[in-house]
Amino acid sequence: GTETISIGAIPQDPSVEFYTRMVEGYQDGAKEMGVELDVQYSNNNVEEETRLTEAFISQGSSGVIVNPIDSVAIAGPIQKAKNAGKHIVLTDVTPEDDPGATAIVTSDNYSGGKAAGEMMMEMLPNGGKIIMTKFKFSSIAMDDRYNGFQDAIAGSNIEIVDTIDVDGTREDTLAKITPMLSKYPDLAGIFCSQGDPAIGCLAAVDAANMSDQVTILSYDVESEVAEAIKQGSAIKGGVTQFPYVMGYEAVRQTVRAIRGEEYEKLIELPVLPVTKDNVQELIDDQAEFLKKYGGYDLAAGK
Amino acid sequence: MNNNKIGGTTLWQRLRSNLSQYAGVLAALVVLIVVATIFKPVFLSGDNIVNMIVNSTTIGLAAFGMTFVILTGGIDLSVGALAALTGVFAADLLGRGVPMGVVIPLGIIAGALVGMGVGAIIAKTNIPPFIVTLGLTNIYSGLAIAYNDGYPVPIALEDPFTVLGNGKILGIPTPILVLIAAFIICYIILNKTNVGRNVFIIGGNKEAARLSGISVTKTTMFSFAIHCALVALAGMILASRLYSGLPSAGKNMEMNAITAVVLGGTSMTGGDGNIIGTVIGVLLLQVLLNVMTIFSFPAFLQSLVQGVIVIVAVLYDYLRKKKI
Amino acid sequence: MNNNKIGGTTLWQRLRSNLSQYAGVLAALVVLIVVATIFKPVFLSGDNIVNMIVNSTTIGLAAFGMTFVILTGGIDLSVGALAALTGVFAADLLGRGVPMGVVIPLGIIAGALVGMGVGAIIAKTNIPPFIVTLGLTNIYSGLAIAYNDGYPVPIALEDPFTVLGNGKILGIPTPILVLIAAFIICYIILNKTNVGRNVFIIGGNKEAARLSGISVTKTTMFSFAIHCALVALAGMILASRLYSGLPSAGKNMEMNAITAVVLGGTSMTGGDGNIIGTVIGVLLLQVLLNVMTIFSFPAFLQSLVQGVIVIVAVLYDYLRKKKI
Amino acid sequence: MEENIVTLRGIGKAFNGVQVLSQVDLDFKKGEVHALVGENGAGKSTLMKILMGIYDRTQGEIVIDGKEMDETYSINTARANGINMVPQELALVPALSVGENIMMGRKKGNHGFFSLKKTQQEAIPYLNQLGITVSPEVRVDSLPISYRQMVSIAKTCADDAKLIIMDEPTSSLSKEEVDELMAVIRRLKEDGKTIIYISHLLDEIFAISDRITVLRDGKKIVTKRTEELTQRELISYMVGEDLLHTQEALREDGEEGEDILRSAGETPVLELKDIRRRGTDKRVSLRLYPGEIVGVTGLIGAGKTELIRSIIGLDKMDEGQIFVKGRPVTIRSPRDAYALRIATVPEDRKLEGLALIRSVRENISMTQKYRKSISRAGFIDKKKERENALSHIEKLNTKVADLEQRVLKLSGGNQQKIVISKALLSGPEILIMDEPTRGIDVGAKATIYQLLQELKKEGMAILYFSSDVSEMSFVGDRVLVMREGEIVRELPKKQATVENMLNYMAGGTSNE
Ligand SMILES: Nc1ncnc2c1ncn2[C@@H]1O[C@H](COP(=O)(O)OP(=O)(O)OP(=O)(O)O)[C@@H](O)[C@H]1O
Ligand SMILES: Nc1ncnc2c1ncn2[C@@H]1O[C@H](COP(=O)(O)OP(=O)(O)OP(=O)(O)O)[C@@H](O)[C@H]1O
Ligand SMILES: [Mg+2]
Ligand SMILES: [Mg+2]
Repeated sequence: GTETISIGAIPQDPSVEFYTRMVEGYQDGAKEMGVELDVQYSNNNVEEETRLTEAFISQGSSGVIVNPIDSVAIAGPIQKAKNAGKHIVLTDVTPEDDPGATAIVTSDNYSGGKAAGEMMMEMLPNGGKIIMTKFKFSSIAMDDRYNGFQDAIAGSNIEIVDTIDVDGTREDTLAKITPMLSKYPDLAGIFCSQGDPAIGCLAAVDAANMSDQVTILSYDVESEVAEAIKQGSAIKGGVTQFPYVMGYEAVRQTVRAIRGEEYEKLIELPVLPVTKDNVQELIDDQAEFLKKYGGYDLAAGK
Repeated sequence: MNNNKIGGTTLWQRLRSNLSQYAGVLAALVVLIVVATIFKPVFLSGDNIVNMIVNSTTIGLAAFGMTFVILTGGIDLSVGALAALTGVFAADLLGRGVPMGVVIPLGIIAGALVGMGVGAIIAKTNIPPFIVTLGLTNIYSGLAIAYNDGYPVPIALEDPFTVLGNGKILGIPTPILVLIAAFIICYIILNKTNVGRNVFIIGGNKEAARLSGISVTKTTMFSFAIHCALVALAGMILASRLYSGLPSAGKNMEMNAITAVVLGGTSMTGGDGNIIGTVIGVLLLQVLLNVMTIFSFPAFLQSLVQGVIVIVAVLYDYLRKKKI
Repeated sequence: MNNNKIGGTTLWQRLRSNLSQYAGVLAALVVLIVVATIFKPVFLSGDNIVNMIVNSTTIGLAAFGMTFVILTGGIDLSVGALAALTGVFAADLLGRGVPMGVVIPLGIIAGALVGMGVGAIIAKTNIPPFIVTLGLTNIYSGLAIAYNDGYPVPIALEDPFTVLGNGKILGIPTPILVLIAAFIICYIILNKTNVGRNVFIIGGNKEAARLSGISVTKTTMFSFAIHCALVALAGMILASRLYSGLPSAGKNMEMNAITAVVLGGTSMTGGDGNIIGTVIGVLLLQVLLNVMTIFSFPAFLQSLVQGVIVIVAVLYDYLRKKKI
Repeated sequence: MEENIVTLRGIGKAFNGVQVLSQVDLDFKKGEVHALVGENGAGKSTLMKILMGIYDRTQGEIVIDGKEMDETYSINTARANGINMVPQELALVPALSVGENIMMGRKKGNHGFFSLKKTQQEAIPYLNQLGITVSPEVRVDSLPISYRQMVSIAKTCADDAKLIIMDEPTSSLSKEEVDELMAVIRRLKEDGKTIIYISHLLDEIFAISDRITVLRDGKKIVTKRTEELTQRELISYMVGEDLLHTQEALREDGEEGEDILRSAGETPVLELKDIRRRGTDKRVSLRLYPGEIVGVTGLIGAGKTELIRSIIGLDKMDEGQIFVKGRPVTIRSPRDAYALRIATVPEDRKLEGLALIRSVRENISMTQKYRKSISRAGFIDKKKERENALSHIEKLNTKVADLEQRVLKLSGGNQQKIVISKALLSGPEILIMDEPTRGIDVGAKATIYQLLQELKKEGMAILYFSSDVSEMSFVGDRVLVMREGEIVRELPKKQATVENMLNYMAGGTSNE
């Protein structure tokens, strides 16, 4: 028979659900494709990303999947893989100027942001003041989200009165949104550019008894955000990426590339709006949800 | 007689000497408040003030505990990781149906036990506490991640446990009540009890303490036990406020707690300071954070200001000690 | 005769005592290597070995610098943030067209100057170094984020600067050459120059140093200057390897550097240790990381193991000192 | 030829407002051995640290080789002018080799480079000069204490000093080593070097010195050529007329009571039976009865402090038994000792007695035993605490501004009174005092002597450790002399004369 193929995957952070979901996708994908998979988290440490890439390569992996911490610094691992003649596939983050990854499986961040903006307009038909949280480290992917959102609400009477830098955690967001609620007593909404901060916003809004007044929209709908949407909290909705599908597809394209089969160089998964009406479907099955609302059939094997 | 010069001081004298002790921080606090209020009157709104206090709960509890630890001459850099671990632990128990009436005391007791262990290691071996606790950070984090394979452990929005962080009792937010209760307990322990006195003495001079029949090991264990119990409580409040036990929670908590303690005039070398100072330090820090946010300081500037504050606080402590 | 003097030593005796000094770590290293090779022969492949050494460059440089700092009795918790800041700074200069021949020395000099400042503060004020450098972490990070509004600063793939981290000279990866050069320089400074001996002397007995006319302030400044210069170099190598200056780079670098130094037998209280030990410590740490990766340890276990290693290393240091 | 290498004029020094040296005029001649003597705390070390540039003087002038030194005078100026010191505390770097330690302070003409081998080689002559057989390659921390002291001296010799200050250089040397050192000093003297020699051992002083200066309470009393002085005169200069009178008065008091002879049946309140500290082969036995003061004396390093440490459980005992009121007891820590009503006034009040940054009140009530006695359910009765503190402050005539003042700011004598109050408040039946009058003024000393008599009348048993023989001659009801870790002689009060004690302390065997 054929030699077993082994690949390595380097997701970012074991304590963030987005990545653990992605890892499930990697694992299921590897099972389907019949390859060996080794997963090592980079723990948000760019140096680790490079070290692990090299380690996988020297241990005989035929391909490496990385979820880049940074769209520029990923150049390092890509070069390493290229020099060793190995395939490298990226998930979620598109590199700044593509130095030659085998394939990229990502989300369309701009239209995701746009979808969130449109949802905000729908939820606040009369407009109003809103604030937006930003990740304190800047990147193209993040900018796409902000721009998509801003472009969508441009011309409406929704006004972004403040943008808040957060470190991506719930706590930091909670601490920073709380004074904002005093500063803008007539605040109508918050757009959170990440999932964890949305929970932080929810906590702040709840504590200030403003959940009837403030509409929170989240970019990313992980299980806790989904639960909050379902229960009718101040998080009224959001847009979701599909980390599970992303992971699955990444493995599939990697293996195809290794086997010399045809593969997709760029997969841009849609980012889809989620509201109370359809959130249960998302909770039940990401892939089904994607198929139903995004017309993307994972099982069909793109 | 009270007038007797050597005997007790009058209340007024004591108040004055107390105020002068905090002159620097209090002045900074007043200036901050005045400036903030002039430019953004919203700063002084009732809402904002209540919010500030609620937000200072977790840092406040950790800072109270840290006061004990620093008074003994120690330090703890693992606060955030322990808080996260406790949060995950509590959330998990709640998920298994254990009622909050059991979970909260259990969390606190677990914290105290961990603290006793840490205190014992530090007192027995003379390893620098900052390195022991730096190592512990990794261990706690590892355990917190392992607990639920890295997933946050959700707490149902309707679980009564969420009252701990988000609810009100008699119109007062629960965290504020917890903070006040913790303050009173810490104040009484440090100022009225025998064991509290030992904390100051071993921080002042371990050798003299030992020769006076005070057990340095037991007192260090006690301090760390109180500290870790408070950190555990802070971790649970955090979990309650965030509706989940998060392995990555508690970022920067130790840094903030240490800053508050040092701002409050407790000496890094131990033996000198008190919990009232820490309260002032926590308030100053919180007001500062609040003001920076209200004025929309960018992230980098907030980070910078915090770093400068820490260094200024220890420099101030150093200059003050030099004067003594 | 040498024989009847107390402690007269022959070369053989000296070698033996040197080896026995590292017996613990060397044994650990050998066991790790043997076990890894038996279960995963790939461990001993040329590629893997070269990778391991290349990967230890940044930690290694930081650990060499940290050896100076710890020998004086200090510590530096701001290593990662300073490395990140230097990386951003270097990438920015390169982007402005400054050639690498200027950028690299400039970065090193800037690091040295920063180090002199830090050393001066620490020596003059007696503020615990760990708290000064904890504060500096925030300041460096703030500056690194501010530099380019939080964006990473890209370095062109074809920029010759990328050779620093990724290239080869005469078939040997550049970082390995840099590491070896740095080791030789540090070894010479510490063992063959007066100022290097002063580092041991002030770490061993500040009073004696003063009595012998050795300036504690200058020596501390020198140690921190060397240290920060090496950290700056590490930051630039990191930037070169990542093709960008990243404000968030350098995570855990201080922790790893300290662990390596302590594993290498340098005493946390200063005055005792050496750079050869640090090399062994760096290797052990790197082999450990590599082995954990090869054996696919889950994330939580890796964090746990690192924490335990730190504590075991300092405990070992403590027990060793107790025996002396 | 009798030129002055150093002249000190009107030197004064105050620490935190406490004057510890005033108006000291002194000159040192080329090639002389100049002994500096005085009781503990007389200011010898402080004066020498001023000369060495370690402390800034508060008043006065330093003239070296006819050149007046300005305000910037520092260690480096001193060293550049050929002045060097073997400090009282060992100033060596433990992790470095002997050779490096010796050559540490040398001016280096090697363009900043350093060779370990060469350095160690260069140190050999200085080791040979002292006649010690230590390899220059071994680490200092692998040497016994006495060798470290020799290395410390060799280090100074290596530093090209014209004037060498030796502050109690023999305190941890054996008899033979002392003889060797004396030979070295003579050789240095022949080389034209000036030695300032500080020692409490009068025999040594008379054997080696050319001139002797006596300091008392920070003032210079006299400088005389050695041959113009007798031991008796020297002691009277050192101790002072006032104190001699007090002593005589006290001695007369004591003599009224005669030497108390204990009946065989009476139980000692404390008895040590053949106790042997871990790591030694010396055994110690003693008995202490209620209402008596037993003095224990011996040279510095005779093992007095170590004996106390074994009694209160700080050092482990390998053999022997302690009895309190006839019952065998095990004391593992000071806490156990307090429980048995044994209180200690430790030797070094700053390091072992006080938490300097805490208040007078807190220091007075430091012992756990006392605080437990005024606590209910763990809560301290603050009112009682304050009252008791006040009454003890009055009782010992302690001068403090108020109870909340930090003890840091108090003078040594007042600090010592606080340490004593602290011990007394624990309610002891046995009080162990280690050098309680070291470094305190005459007035405070008198208060302490008086207090001792009162305590004795109240029935307390006191073990009084001191290396100050002049006070020992009247404080103790009987005196035990220690040498090299053993009690070598018990002297009844009448025989406890200064000469007698000095004789046994230094190793003499016969009486008179
Ligand atoms: N750094 C200091 N701060 C405050 N007081 C000091 C300091 N050093 C010494 N003293 C005080 O100065 C006085 C003289 O001390 P010094 O050490 O000079 O005495 P000495 O004659 O050397 O005594 P000994 O024989 O015990 O060595 C003592 O009362 C001592 O307590
Ligand atoms: N730090 C030390 N390490 C090793 N040996 C020591 C140390 N300090 C003292 N010694 C030795 O221990 C022995 C007894 O010392 P101890 O302190 O009991 O003497 P002492 O009679 O109380 O003298 P002193 O008057 O100095 O207090 C001496 O031989 C001394 O050299
Ligand atoms: Mg002295
Ligand atoms: Mg003694």
